Amino acid sequence: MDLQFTPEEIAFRDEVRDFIAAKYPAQLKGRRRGDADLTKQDYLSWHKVLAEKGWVAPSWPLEYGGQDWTSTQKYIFNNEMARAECLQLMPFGLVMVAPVIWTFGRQDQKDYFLPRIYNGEDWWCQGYSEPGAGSDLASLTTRAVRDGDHYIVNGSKTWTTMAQFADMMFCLVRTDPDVKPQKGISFLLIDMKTPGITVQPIITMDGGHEVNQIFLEDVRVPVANRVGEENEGWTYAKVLLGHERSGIAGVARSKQQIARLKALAADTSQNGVPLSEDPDFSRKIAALEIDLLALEYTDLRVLASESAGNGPGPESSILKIKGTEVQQRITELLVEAAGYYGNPYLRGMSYEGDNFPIGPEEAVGTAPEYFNMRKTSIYGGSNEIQRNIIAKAVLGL
Amino acid sequence: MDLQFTPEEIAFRDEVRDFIAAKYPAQLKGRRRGDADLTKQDYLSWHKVLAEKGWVAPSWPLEYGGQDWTSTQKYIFNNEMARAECLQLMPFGLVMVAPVIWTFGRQDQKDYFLPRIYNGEDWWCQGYSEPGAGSDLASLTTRAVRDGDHYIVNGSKTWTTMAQFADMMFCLVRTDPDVKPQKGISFLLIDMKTPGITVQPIITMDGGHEVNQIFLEDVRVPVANRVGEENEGWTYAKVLLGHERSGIAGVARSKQQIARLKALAADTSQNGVPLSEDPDFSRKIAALEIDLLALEYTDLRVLASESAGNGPGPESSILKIKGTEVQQRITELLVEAAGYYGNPYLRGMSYEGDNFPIGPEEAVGTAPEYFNMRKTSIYGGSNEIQRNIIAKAVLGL
Amino acid sequence: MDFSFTEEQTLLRNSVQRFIQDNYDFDSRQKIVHSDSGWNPDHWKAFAELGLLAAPFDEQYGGFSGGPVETMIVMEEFGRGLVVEPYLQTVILCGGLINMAGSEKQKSDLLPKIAGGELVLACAYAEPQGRYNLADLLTRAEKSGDGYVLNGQKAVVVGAPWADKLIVSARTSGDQRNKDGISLFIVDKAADGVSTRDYPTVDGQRASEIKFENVKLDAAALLGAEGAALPVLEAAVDAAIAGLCAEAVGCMRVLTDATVEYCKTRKQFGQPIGNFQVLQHRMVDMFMECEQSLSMTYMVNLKLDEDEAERVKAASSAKAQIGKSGRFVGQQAVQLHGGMGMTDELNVGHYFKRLTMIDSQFGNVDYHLRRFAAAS
Amino acid sequence: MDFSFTEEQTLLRNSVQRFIQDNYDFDSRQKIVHSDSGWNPDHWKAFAELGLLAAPFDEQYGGFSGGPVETMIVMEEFGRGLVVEPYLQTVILCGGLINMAGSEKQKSDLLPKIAGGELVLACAYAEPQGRYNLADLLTRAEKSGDGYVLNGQKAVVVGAPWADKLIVSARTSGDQRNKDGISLFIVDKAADGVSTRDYPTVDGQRASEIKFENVKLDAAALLGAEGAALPVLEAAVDAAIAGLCAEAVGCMRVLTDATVEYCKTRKQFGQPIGNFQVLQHRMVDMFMECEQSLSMTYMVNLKLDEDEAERVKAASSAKAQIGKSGRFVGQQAVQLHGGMGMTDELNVGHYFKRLTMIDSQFGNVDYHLRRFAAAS
Repeated sequence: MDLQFTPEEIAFRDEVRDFIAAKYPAQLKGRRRGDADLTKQDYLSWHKVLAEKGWVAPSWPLEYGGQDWTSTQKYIFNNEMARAECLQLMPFGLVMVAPVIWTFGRQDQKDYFLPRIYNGEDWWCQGYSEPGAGSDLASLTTRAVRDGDHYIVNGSKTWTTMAQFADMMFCLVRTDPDVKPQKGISFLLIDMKTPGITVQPIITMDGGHEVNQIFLEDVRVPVANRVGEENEGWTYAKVLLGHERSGIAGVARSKQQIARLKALAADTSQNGVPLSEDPDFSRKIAALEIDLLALEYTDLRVLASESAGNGPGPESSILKIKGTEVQQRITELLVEAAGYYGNPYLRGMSYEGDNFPIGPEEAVGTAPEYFNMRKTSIYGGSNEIQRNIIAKAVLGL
Repeated sequence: MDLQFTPEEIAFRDEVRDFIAAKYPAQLKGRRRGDADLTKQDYLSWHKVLAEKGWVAPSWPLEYGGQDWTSTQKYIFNNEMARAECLQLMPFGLVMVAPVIWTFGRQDQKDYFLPRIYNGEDWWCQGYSEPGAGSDLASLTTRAVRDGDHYIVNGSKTWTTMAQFADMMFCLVRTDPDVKPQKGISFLLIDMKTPGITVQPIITMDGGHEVNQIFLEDVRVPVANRVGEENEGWTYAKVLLGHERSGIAGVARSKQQIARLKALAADTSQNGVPLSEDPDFSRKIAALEIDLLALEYTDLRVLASESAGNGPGPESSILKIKGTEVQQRITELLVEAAGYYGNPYLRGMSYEGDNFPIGPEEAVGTAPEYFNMRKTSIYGGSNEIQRNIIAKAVLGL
Repeated sequence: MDFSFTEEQTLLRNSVQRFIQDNYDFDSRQKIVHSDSGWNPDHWKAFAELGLLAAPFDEQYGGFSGGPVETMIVMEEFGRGLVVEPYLQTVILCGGLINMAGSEKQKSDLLPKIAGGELVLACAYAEPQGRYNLADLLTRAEKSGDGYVLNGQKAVVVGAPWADKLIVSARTSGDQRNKDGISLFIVDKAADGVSTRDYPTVDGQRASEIKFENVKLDAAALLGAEGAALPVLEAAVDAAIAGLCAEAVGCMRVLTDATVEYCKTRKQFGQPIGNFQVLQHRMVDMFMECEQSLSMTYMVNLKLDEDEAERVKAASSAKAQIGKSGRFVGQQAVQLHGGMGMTDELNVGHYFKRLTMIDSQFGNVDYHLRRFAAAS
Repeated sequence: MDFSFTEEQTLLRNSVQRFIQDNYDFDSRQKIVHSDSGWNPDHWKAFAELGLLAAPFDEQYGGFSGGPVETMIVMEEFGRGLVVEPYLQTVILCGGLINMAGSEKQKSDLLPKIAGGELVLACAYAEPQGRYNLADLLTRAEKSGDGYVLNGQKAVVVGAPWADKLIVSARTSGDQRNKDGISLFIVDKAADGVSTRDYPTVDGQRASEIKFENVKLDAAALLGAEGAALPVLEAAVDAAIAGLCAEAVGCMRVLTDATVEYCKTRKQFGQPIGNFQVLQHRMVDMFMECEQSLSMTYMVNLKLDEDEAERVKAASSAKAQIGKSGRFVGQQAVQLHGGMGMTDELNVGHYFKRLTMIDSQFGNVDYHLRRFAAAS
């Protein structure tokens, strides 16, 4: 047992740090995933810098452009990215569909799609959830009927993040309705420019537009765009769901957010004293930091166990639960620190006049962020579902 | 809507206060229900003073010795009793079996038992729970087989509070094993001196002896001691379970306990400052006091609704849940306040020497009390069961 | 002790409920929120016609001589309807201040106008540096001839965009956080030197940042005794807290009922999700928070007239309770509604947002826990 | 970074596990607890034979040159067995103090005896007025000739009834809570002027209140530099905290496993209670608390050698974590065991009691949250 970095690891850390300092796009500084004014080009600018360096997908197999980093290196890399507040890339192509393609796809699919994903040529979105299905993914009803070399797809997908930018969608469709729900599902790669696809924004309560509902009306998808066998899509999707949990705890990002919280608390006066010195508030921050520390070491233990050859186990549900709880509590405290200045609302509604600013800059947008983060305990398998998984798979209940 | 006491109510309050000051037995001062050294005679001494005054069972029907007090008067009475830290009498006779007898008993049963209960001539215990049954009361297996004018009872009862003092037990027994669990149960009144009854102490983790297991071996109980119809006992027991919830929240007692907690915190020094001025500790006390205040007004609302003719509804499960949570948290904080001096253990183990005392007097026994109070969320229908009741009966889930 | 409502009070509740049912469904509410002005002055007139704006004032000022129980009823129903019009600010807070501190002339000038719906007021008590401390004031009113000159800045003045006049707290003497030396002034929003920046708030209301630059006030602008306004302001804010608690209870009850209904109908894994015990117990906890909050709301509204320590304990304990309960109920309502709970389209998120902002209004849970502890 | 154990460490764990399995089942443990002396000196000898008492010390002092990971392993298994013998006090805390502060002579005199099981020590650091502040001392050692005279009283000295010698913190200068002026002394328990009152503790251990009345100490009794003991004492207590965390993890894991097993077999309403989702999620939360506590236990044991601020943050965060987790796991284990969990007969309540007392040992959650915040 040992927590020390080797000299090589320290050199690696410095390399990552220097790279970010030299190459991180200037126009992205201070901006965060989900910010309303981030364009597709903003995301891609950073994507391309990373791709050029060979660091856009370090967890991929070497042959497709991955890195043979140790778990410690991955930890260092993620930490440095968060420390510098680098924009997080969207996971749909790099993290979600790519493993399915390299694991279950045909050679021509690998050859075509993986480099395009790596280089950011296609923006992907995920067509899993359907209106009314929620956590019960397997109950999906979007139908794909074979018509020669094509499937004709009809149905609807929802909660589709950043579909407004998407070139491609990976999509679960029902190809056989007469078997039990987990069977009869196929995994299709759909070009978003295909006629019959409509993307309709869903505005969330924070006023943001991150998610969409997608309507598919007689959409013709080449059979060649099916990954793997017909009716076996659920198997592939499950593998994907279990894949790449390493970022799920969000430890490095949460550390940055706590730094931001502390800065806001230090700048907020209460009876002439910084809020950071208020006994109640400082206690809450300390408790949160301790929870995050525990999460960090649990994350490291899971990472170590994975790199010792154990696949990602159901223990990673802990990372999802505790990670989102910490993230949510941070934004809760941001709102608390903002006080009255959590009230002004900045998104989607017009303002008159700009003769003076509304509250301290760090307080701006805290409430919408808090509202938005409520999603994290709902999506990706709600935290209730995660507890069911642990109960069954770990405790044998 | 009004919270003020009328002049009559204030006069009543003063009467209760004066009565306690004049008549509360001196040897009981500072002693609490469950204290290891309290004898049966100690309990009875206070019981008899109250009975003499006519106040031992104010909620009983007038004809059996009750008082036609308003809900406000009952509130005042309970408050004054708690304020003066009067010993709480055991509920088994006065609160639990008496209503069953006057509601479902024969005239001769009422004539014989009710005055004896009122005057403290019989000490009662409750034979409901059985080993292995827990919250699932209806699964009881103690058998009563008819033999002429008697039932022959065999089986075992457990968690029987203060059975070591008991003259009588009211007991649920199975008289018909061939019907579904809630059917086939009868309600018997059993003389504890009957041959075949053994009372075996159960020592709880706080070292105390409050509960017992009772073994019944060929115990002959006159059929005349059955209350109501054969096989209908569950109905009577259910009525009893729903009866007289007014004390269940324990508000008045909890107020006293908080006063005790504040005294301990004020007497405990931390860095030369009283613990009561520590920001963390004072915050916890304030939060607890507010929870208790909310409980008090919910209790009053339920009381008002009951005295407006609405029977005790499933809402009273709130009182059980919140009441026990507050009680448990108070003892948790008592242990916290005691610090190192929560460690010395005073019950059931011998001590050498008594050359100087172990810690401050108010800290003595705090840990055993905390341990003991864990029972309150388990017994009387666990807090999980109470939530099931609300879910079903109030929310219709 | 008595927790029952009079027949008049029940009628009042019914009439507010009917108004909301007929005029203030969620879609209508959203249209109001997204309109240019952000409120509906016709509704305000309707409130006047229903007598709501007159409820707490004495008959001699055009009122109905009601009290906190009447405004509590209105606020609870307004909470259910997510009403954005500034009842709390105009009637309870500013009306309360005028009623408590005003001269006979001020009362007979202003209260009938409030009751009649002709005068909308907002209270500019908070400042950017002051957080929840009502005495932390940099805004100053300097004596000048018979009157005063007002300079300073006020923060997040809820309802100000719709107000005709403002009640402004300012120092006439003393240092930044002194309890003495605070005075209240009634200021025309249109007066020279008053500049505002209006904006929508996250919960669908409107507020303003307000600057006062050499605003000239005559002596009659002073509300109450010079330099002695803090106790009056605290009492009025406590009354506003009592109303706000009722509003929060209204929000929480809607959310709890909606969540129970949703879980009964929403199916996953082949059954209504309300069958899952974990969700059942969560809803039971929501229900219990509603009940505890309602109890505390009754309590504070019935104790507003007690002595200061009792009133402070009542108000702060109730506010702490509804802050805590509101957070739990709001978060769980969103959680149990799943993705739908996150959308702008469904009302659930809007109640959640309102509850979140209610916690920060007039001081959050921490502030009131400390205030309660200090008064205990 | 590496979270794996060496083969030697795994062997060590196995041998402790085997000892407990063979000699320290719950009934045997209860017999020890209820015996007159409250411990089993034969077990202590066995610990020496197994090398447990020698684990952290250098070879030159008869040790095995292990470190915190080795004592962590021992303590976790001792936690699983609810071992009452004073390993934490003698080996980790007092052994650590001697190792850190002792002269060469003190080390070569005392450490081999500890390692060999011939010397049992207890650390008298707490005082009745001092609560968790290690510097809050009224006990004084006055210079007298070459030596000192010791006067004062120490509170709840765990393990003292079994100890041959005590390590006592006392003021050689400075006021009650000064950080400077604190010294450590090794005191024979049998010395003139030492009086003790021994008693069982609520968790089945033994402790003493100790009075020192004009106890004469020679110069050699001083451990470390005069007046400069606080940093040493803090470091040793942090190491003891690291061991205590491991013990708590052992307790929590037993309780969680036992609860899961119990709920799988215990039937109510016609099915195992482990089928109820609310209880399932409760057990998941218990499991997660165990995992988080284990993570923090690894962390603190691996960070004991870092600079003071890092060590303090590590120790205090870990202690706060296990205090919070221990309370939750203990309470829920009792709750889910129902009435049985309340009994003295079942082991569950005893683990719960031990976890409760672990929270108060070396400072509770509040104390360590504040200490962590101050060091951050």
